Amino acid sequence: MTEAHDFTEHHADPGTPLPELRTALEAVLLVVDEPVAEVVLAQVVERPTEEVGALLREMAAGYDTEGRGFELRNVSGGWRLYTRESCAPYVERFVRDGQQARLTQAALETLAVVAYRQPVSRSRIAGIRGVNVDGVIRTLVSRGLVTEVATERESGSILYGTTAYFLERLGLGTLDELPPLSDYLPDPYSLDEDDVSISH
Amino acid sequence: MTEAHDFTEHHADPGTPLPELRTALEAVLLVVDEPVAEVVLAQVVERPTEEVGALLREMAAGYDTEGRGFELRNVSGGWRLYTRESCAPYVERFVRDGQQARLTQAALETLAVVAYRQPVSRSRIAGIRGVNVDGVIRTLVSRGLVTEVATERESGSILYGTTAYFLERLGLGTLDELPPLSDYLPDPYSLDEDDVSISH
Amino acid sequence: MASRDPSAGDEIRLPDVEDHSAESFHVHLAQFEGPFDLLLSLIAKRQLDVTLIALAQVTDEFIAHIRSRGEDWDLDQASAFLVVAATLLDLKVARLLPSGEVDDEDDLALLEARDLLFARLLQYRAYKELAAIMADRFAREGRRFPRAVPMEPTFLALLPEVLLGVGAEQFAAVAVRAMAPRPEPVVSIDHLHAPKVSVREQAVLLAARLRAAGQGTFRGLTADAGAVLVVVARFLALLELYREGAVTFEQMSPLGELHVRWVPSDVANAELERWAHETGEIDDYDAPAPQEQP
Repeated sequence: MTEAHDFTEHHADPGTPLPELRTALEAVLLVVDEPVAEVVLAQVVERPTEEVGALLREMAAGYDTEGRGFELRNVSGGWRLYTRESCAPYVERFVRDGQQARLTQAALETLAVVAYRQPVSRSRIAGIRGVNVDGVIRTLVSRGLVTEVATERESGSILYGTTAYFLERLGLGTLDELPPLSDYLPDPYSLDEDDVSISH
Repeated sequence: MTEAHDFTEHHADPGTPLPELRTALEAVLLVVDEPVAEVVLAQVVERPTEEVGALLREMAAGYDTEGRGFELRNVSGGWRLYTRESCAPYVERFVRDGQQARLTQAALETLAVVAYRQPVSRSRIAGIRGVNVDGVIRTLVSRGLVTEVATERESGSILYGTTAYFLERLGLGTLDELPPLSDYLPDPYSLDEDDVSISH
Repeated sequence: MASRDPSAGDEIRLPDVEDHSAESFHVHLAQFEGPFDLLLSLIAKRQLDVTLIALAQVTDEFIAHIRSRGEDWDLDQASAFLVVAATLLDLKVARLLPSGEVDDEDDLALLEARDLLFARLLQYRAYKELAAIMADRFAREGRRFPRAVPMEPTFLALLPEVLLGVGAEQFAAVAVRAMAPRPEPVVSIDHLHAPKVSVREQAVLLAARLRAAGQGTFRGLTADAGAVLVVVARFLALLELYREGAVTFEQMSPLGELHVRWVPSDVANAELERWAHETGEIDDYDAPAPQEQP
């Protein structure tokens, strides 16, 4: 890859050859967010489980001998990429110093929706916010502000709610102490989108 | 050029040798969840920004030639790992809600005007587009592609510009990587664009 | 891209390129046949003279095109066409104005207006092309997925304490804002609230006046019009009357006074009689009715 992106370059047409099995597996492993069973990976790349399993073990060994910054580990029946143990000092420093202490506006707004609508599914939040919220929910969960509280009976969707840590950060004892929304709704007769959207 | 960062030798416990710079960077890149600026990475590994930048470009090129399942890309002012484009058919089976809703033609054209004319007011965009753009601007703002960046001193009009998310969605490092507007205007008219837009 | 064939005079040879999806709007003219977009780019590149194009025909074809799509017509396409057609019309008007010698400041202003219109057309065209590049870019980038996975448990504890940055009261205000119904994008119709003006009604009215007076000037016939739209309707009405053979025009100098003379004609009278009896008929020239977004 060159530094400057070639803007006029055309995107891959359907005729683009499919990647090698190893390349495809590596791509899928980059986006999985929990250990994935061999059989699932085999289904995704449409190859026999044994072949995929053998290749995964080979890839894991390769990463070790090449001295990659990541390791491919088979944990509790599934495969996932982890940072290499020897790199921990750098990763720790990045996590401690490089991560924002303050929530982004998008994260704060999503947190507000969860707080007032809990228990609530991701798709419902996405509907209210008008954007995909997967990444933001992940951040809120990893920051300990939001947690999975239940599973919707019919759809099987995970429902989210706020944590005790959230209440602590907001300086509240219980959820009942959240200020009622009605106090903050604009007068229905003066309801104007500008009133709603201008917070500052 | 800024001063080189103070390069302190490793201070980890003597038992574990520190990894190579490349390995360390690879590990940190595995945990970032938004594009990370070169300078931040340089601070984490305690090396000069130039050295880190050069190595990142080298690593990105290496991933391409090795046919890795991931790409290292410099977008929106920072570096982040992405799945390789050719692997999309496999990755898409794994990513929920991966597809973003498509923008309408009107939204795309308005976005193009904002991108090239920013900071720009709604009335100026409307002048160029020949139609009222209020609804379209609202859509672009709610999608996080466009944001209010300033207020015009004299008129009090809100001025709009594109966001970091816009750059990331387009896979651009900076706005300078947009193709020059002058390439799309015949010569005599590219000289003074400002004259052109005062149509009313 | 089309290039001009020197042997073809004003005919434009159209190489069969670009994506001609069935959806796109094609025009069929004496000088040009092909997609409207291509027509536009030829005019923008000065490879085709806008004064040679019968814009009325282009408009008729566009209306037919929209009608053929039934309920399924494309608002984006229709509004884009209106913008471009209006600019082309302005441009054509400016191009048809005399340009021999620049005598006074008015002429100079007209020439500048012409250049501005032309520049505006080019600019519109440029952003359209850039939008297409962006769409392509969005599509391609959509095939790359960023690494975005939860932090490894070993590092979770290292994350800095979260700063919400707001108190409970402000948090409620954030919630209200986050959950406020987002306004659906609608096409503004504020500029379309002009009253409907029927060209045929105006024709009947003008015919009555001209029949009584024998002749008149355009200035005089529109003196009581009130709105620009009525002036336009009366101008179109006069063209209709001219087509029916009911009037003749005389203009001594370019941009000079336009004299209209009544020509008694049984055929025209019969037609006018018919128009007078049509009530509430919507004519193609009427102001567009407010259009809700589908």
